[in-house]
Amino acid sequence: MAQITTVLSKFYNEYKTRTPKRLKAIDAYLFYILLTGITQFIYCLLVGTFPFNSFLSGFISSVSCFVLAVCLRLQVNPENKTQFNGISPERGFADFIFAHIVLHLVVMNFIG
Amino acid sequence: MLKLNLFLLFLVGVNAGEQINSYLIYKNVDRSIDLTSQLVKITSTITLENAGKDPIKNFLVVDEPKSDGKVVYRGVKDSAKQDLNLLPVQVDGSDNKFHKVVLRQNLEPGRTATVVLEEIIAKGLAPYPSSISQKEKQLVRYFGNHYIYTPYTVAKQKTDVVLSSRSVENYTKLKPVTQSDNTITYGPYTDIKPYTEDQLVVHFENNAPFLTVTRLERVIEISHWGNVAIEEQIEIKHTGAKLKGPFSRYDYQRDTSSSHHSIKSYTTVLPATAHSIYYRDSNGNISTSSVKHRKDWIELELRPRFPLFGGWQSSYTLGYSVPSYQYLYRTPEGQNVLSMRFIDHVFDDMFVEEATTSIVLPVGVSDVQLIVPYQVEKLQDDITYKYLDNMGRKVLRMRKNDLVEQHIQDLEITYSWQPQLLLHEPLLISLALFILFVAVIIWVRLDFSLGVPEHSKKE
Amino acid sequence: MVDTARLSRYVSPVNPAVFPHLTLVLLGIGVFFTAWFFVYEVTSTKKTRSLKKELLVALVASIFSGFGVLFLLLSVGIYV
Amino acid sequence: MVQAGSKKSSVSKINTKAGISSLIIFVVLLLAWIAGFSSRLFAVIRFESIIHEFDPWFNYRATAYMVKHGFYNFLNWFDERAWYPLGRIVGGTVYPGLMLTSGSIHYILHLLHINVHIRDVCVFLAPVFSGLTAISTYFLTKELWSAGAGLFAACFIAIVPGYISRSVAGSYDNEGIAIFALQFTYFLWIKSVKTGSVFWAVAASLSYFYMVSAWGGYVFIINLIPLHVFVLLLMGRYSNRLFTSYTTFYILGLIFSMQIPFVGFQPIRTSEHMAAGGVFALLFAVGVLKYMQSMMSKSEFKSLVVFGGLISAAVVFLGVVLLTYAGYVAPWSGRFYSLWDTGYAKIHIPIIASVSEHQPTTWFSFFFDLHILVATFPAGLWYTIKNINDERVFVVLYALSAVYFAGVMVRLMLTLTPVVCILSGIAFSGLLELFLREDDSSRGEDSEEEEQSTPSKRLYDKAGKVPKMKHEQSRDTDNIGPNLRSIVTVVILLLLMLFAVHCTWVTSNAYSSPSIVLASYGSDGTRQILDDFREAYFWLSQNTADDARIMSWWDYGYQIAGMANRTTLVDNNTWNNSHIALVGKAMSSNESAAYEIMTALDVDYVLVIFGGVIGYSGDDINKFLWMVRIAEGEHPKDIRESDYFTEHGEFRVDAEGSPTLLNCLMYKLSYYRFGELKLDYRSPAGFDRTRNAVIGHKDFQLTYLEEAYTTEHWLVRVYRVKKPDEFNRPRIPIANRIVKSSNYITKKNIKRKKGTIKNKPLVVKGKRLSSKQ
Repeated sequence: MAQITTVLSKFYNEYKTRTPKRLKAIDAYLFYILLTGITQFIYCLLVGTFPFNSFLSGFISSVSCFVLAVCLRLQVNPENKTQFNGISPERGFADFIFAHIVLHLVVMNFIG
Repeated sequence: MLKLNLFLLFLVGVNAGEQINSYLIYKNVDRSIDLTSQLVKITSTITLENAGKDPIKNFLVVDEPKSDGKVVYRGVKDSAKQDLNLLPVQVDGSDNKFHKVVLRQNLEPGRTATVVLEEIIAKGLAPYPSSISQKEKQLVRYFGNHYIYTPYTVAKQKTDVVLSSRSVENYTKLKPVTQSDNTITYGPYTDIKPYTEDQLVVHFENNAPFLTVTRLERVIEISHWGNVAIEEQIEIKHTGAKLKGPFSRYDYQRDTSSSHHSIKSYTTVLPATAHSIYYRDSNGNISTSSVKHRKDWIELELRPRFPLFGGWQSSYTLGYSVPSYQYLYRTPEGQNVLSMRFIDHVFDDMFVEEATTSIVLPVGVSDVQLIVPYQVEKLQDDITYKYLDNMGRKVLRMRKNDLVEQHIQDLEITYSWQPQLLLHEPLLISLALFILFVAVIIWVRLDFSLGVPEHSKKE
Repeated sequence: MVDTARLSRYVSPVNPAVFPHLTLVLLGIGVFFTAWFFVYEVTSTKKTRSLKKELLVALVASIFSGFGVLFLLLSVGIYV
Repeated sequence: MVQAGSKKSSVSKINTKAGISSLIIFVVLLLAWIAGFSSRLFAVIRFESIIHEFDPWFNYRATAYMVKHGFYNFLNWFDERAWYPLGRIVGGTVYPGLMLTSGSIHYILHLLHINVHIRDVCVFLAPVFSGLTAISTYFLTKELWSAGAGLFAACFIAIVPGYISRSVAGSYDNEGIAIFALQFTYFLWIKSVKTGSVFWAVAASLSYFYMVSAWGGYVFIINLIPLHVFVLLLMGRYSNRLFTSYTTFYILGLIFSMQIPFVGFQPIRTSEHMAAGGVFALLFAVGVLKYMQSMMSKSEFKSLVVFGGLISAAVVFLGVVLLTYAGYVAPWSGRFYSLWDTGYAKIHIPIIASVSEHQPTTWFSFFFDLHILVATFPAGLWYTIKNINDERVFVVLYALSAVYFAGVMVRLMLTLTPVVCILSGIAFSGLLELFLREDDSSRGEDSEEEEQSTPSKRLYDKAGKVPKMKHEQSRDTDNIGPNLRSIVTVVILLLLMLFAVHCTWVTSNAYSSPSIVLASYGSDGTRQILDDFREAYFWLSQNTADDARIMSWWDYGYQIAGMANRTTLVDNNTWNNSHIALVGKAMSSNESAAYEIMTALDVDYVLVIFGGVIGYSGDDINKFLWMVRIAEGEHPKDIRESDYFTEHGEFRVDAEGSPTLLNCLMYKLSYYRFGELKLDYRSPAGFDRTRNAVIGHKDFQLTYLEEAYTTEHWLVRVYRVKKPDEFNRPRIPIANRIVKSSNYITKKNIKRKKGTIKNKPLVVKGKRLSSKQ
């Protein structure tokens, strides 16, 4: 157990030093989304899932925001540049916006 | 006094009232009642005689007040086979419906003239019994009048009733009467008072097709590329004795006799130049039809999907095209004239309960004038869009009830139209294509400025 | 009623018998120019492209194809 | 066109080459489209523009309804004319993609004032989409291998019978557009895996959405793509690209798919969709681990993995158990089970097994539908395995799973066909590349490939004309001799030609019959059209009351609704097994028992298909055992399959047939008065041409029904169910008494024999008819 705490603390330090600022902003956003998702889940556990589609759309929208943000983070990360051949950060961001537009149109429809 | 009378008569005539001229008598009437088809066709050859002292200009024909069926057509011809005009008029002191026939030449005192009155009555034959089984014969009853119903005195009258078969159940026997073959002859009767009625009943076998067109919608579409397209939507119904009990295909296949009350097929006559004929219904083509080219017309043998028994109905669409030169004319003033039948032949001895005819004019017509051969109900004009229309085409619509073969007459439409408008459609297509090309040009140009981030990456 | 005997009959400005041939010829030319247009669009670069030529080819292509399509419709029996 | 291209050659050679090659690609794809389109038109040319078969009739009817009443009314459409007395909520029980597609095409055309009837839009939808399928197959193959292979694949898919079978003009069914959606989704998926772009993943999920809206086969996608991801993970081919594309695709696809009312919450509730979710979670876990790995040293990482792995495994396990226990996750559906166990349906769900397209595929039909592609696609598979990369893993998995499913069910041959075309395209392209490489060394390889594929493409457009290949000019620089080279090329060309001929032959002979219009050929080659189905349906539509209820076996439900516009009891939707079983029971019971069922269900008319006069084998007597089986499944007390066999276990309709069979309603309705009919001089009266037997029970009368209509060739027979006051006295009781050995009818006849002369039904029928008009 102790090993794990040391590992985690080391990880935290690494993160602090090595991650660019831009990515940190995304991480903050990710954290926020995660919290929203968890809140929704807890709410549904406590209150019930009655308008199931509303709950689903809310929950899935936060999950997909999370996913998309992670994708954006991966694409923006300069370390992954070799993997994402032909996708500049700007392109990544444009894709991100596009995906969000599509997503929220559908969520709007689904939330009823 | 007489002059005054005449003057009064004139006045009354103007005020839509007529008087019956008692000096006019029917010297001789030869009536022939044709009951061979589903329609009752009464042809009366009337010899008029002027027993008075003044020339007679016209005479009156009257509707029989209590007769079965409906007079759907009435025409009068004189001895030279010229049509005489019929005008509905009213007679003071009588509820009957009168029609005034104006003679071509005045009938001088003491002279005689011969006219032929033709009346066609629909639904005048009632199936009796009203429903029969598949194997039985169809019997019908005709209720008529032994005498001609007229406001004038008839000196002598003879009536021939022509039946479709020899088997007659019974008929009224007002002497003198003889039956030979399929004809029953009544009369001669003499000196019959005006408005005499005496019921004539004939109950006989009639296996003629009792087929009624309950609805006919005819659309005529003009294209100045040289074509007139005609489409008719037809609903037909067997209005004879209803089928009682089961229909047996086995019995139907074994019964090969031609005179059966069911209707297997009928013949429609189309113009000789008709082409691209189609015959279909809501479920697609009806594959059972054959086209025969005659010299002056095309005979189309139409078989409904199923044989029609009493009370059964069917519907179909028949369409064809004819080249424009047969029906479309140009006046020297540059106007176009379409001369086309209001309705066309559906089958022999047809009876159409309701017909609507629409004429789709080309794009951009003006000064439309319509001349109809008989009274029709004019419906609201419409606008329709056919292929490649952006402006819409004017549609003239009209309706008439109760039509028979005698109503197959031309109507005429005169309109002005600019020949340049022919180029309208191709230019429309060209424009659309050109817009497409321009869009491509713009797209190709835009492509470089669109995705700066992605492109800078790609290079 | 107009006396039809004194009127001239209306015939199509183009004989219906030649519709199919016209279709073939016009559409053939139209397709040729269309192909030319697209090949030009694909092959030319930003520098070598001239708007005038593009528009001209497009115009010719669209006019020929437009009339070709019209006669195609006419020859298959859709009288517009 | 080539002139136009070469004109610019002085300006820039590369551009010219690109121009020519893109022109060639364009022309080939266009030709593939045209060839595919026109080879699907056999039915229209031979017959007419008409909707085929059974299911398309429903789709057509629904589309027509949508066009008439608008999309929202369509979604809320409660069809009271189906499944009487239950009705059917159509909007919630269909995949609306097909109707939407043709409805919007119709809408656009009408906006442009091109007044096409919706029927024609529906008829030509599948052929048009086959062109789109060819194009998306081209793109997919291009991503997987090369443009040349793509052209081959596009040409193959355009004319391969396995796909044509579901997409001839008039076959207006979900599969027609779904295969396009399938191929297009796969193309976008491959594209997104290759680039890792969110944009392509979103596009893939949109295309997946279209697929979900179009066909139930979307389950194939949502299992195959996770499988691909999973296998890539197992192969250690995880990449961030994979992560972005799959996670985006999955989460968007999930929420999209739930927009379809018919699918609803199934994607999170049924087991079929669970694999995708699992892979999603797994990918996340792997992603997190990889991320951490990048941050830490190996030993630290290991301990974390062990710890995290244990915890997550426990959580997942508990979660699944809990969910299943609580009933959130539904077990697999019956149809799905039958995919794994071919015997399952036969035992448990006769209604699924009764459909011929759910039968296991025979080897013959593999060959019949795919011809030489069957032989060449393993070669393509081998090529891809040899040069494996991320996206080729996908096509390998696609091929393997599709082969399995196609083996299980004839219907799923359809999903196999595209991948076979792709792999065969790869195989042919590989072969030709090998044997034609050196013929023109001045050219680049890419354009050369396309050059080669073009003539061969032309070849199967016009099978008779074999263009001379350039192989004769090839120089002897390779290790393959010129003779061998030319021989191989000629053989390949011959094979392709054979394939084209076979495709055309199969299409024209096997797949181009509308099945509601039959054609028979006389000895002198004249064609006679048997239009009995439409005759009967049109009779029903014209001469029965508007609300008349018609009982028939479910095969004809959609056709009756579509063509006759009358209420049916059961139809091809087959969602309610017990209702179908009730109809089956009525058909297999004797007349009086059937009458009770029919009055309970308010049946006015009964429609049976009888092929005995013309020798039509798909009639109701041949399907009868399925009715018995389905009825037995629900009513084992009343109906027993063994009763309908002879002592020797045979199903016969002649004099030796079992008495239960010879007295059941279906038998009577099929053979009513058939015993009197002599078809020709050689055979005795009552000779059934379909079963080649003289029927066993000839002179019988119907007590509770009367013949209302029989079509010209006796193919469709419609009977009217009498009202209770009409059948008191059978018309000819003597005949009944003589023939029937079973006791109950005879008793009834004796009891009610008095006063049989007058015909009471007269009055009632007259009333009915007159009130209708």
